[in-house]
Amino acid sequence: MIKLVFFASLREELGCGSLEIEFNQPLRLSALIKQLEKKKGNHWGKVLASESVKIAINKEIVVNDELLSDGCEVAFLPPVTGG
Amino acid sequence: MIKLVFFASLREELGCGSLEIEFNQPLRLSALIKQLEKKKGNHWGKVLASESVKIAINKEIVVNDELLSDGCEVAFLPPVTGG
Amino acid sequence: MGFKVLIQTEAIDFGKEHGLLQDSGDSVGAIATFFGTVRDFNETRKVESISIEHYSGMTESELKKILNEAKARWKISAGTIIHRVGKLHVGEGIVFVGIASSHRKEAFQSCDFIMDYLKTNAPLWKKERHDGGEDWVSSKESDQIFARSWEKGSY
Amino acid sequence: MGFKVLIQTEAIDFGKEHGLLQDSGDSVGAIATFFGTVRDFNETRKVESISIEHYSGMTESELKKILNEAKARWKISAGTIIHRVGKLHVGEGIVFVGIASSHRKEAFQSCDFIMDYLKTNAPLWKKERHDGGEDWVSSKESDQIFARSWEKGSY
Repeated sequence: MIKLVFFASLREELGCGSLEIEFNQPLRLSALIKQLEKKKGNHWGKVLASESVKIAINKEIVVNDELLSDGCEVAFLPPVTGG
Repeated sequence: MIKLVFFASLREELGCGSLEIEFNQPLRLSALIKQLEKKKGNHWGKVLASESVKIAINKEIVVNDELLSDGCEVAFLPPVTGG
Repeated sequence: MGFKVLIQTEAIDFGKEHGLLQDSGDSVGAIATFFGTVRDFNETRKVESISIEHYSGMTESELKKILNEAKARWKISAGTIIHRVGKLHVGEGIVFVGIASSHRKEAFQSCDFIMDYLKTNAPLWKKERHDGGEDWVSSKESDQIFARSWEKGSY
Repeated sequence: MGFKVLIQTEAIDFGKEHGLLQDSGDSVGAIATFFGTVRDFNETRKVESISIEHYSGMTESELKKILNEAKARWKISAGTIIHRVGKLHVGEGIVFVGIASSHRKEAFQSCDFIMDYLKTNAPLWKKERHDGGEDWVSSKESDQIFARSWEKGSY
């Protein structure tokens, strides 16, 4: 199982705060996003692939096309605005 | 009358916090210091003419050899160390 | 005492937090603080209230990383970062950063640095309620520029 | 509210002063403060207590000038400078500077600026009591350098 979480404006744009997908075999982030696009529609692909969106795996920002493992949490973060 | 005030280390070095001198005629700062030196000794002249000493007339720092008027207050300030 | 990071819904007790920093050791001679509050305007819009969302767990770990980076760059004795989440009204405190050090420049710079990194790295999002409805706050390019100004060698 | 300068012998009520700055208007979004306290060492010497002397009247007018200069340079909503005089023990507050502004950089910079100018321009003198007796504190060359860093065009 891989847990996906979406925050703030992303959550509202996608109408989804979190979802779980079954883990069949190791896959890269880019493959995950393609899979979501196929399942949920073009809108998802466009939103999640936006340059301004950062991705965290297990609460650590990643910049490369990481390989995802079973049980990980993948978070999609719009530009932060705290402080 | 001209009021002279001495602060902090200067007060201790001179053994004097304040003193008043009679005002006879307009005089410049440099003349005042010479007058003090004559009256109180070389030590005063040396201490007051030190480059690190700042002078305020009526609580405003002056940098030139100002002309002193009757009733003014002349303050001799060692380097400040507040804050 | 030392270094702490808190995410909370309750108001920030400024006097208490400042007192803790002041009591953090006899070598403390300088305490610099920053307190961010909810303004009544943003860009050109009148703001009524804000609500703040965050990524629980990651926020805390990012703030700890920022505090550790400040410790690595400056000689500081104690440091506190507190960020509120949830609904806040105009005038209320959003964030508190306080640094205790022996010398003032270390305290000022590390506090300023922490705010710049917090603004660009901590997973927190503000939504504003105004008379026209609600909107997510946009991130500011200037904050990115401020954060980059702390790259090694540039200050 | 606005801008105030105080010289006092009593302890500085940090929470109260911060509260006043926070209440200084709905456009306030940033409050930066500096609090200087008595350290237990200076240079290499153990300090027991300090006493602070000042030039009554001139100190207040110099601090007002510094606050006015800060207002002229940055957009700030309110500002407070409080300096204690008399005898102070290790850990006690000496000076408080607090600035409220709409934006954080203005608040940080003006607070930093005020401390640098206060250190070099306000007629205040510290005497330290240590195990070997009492000595007037020497002024620091670094403070002169910090103050000069604010000359127009250099920041």
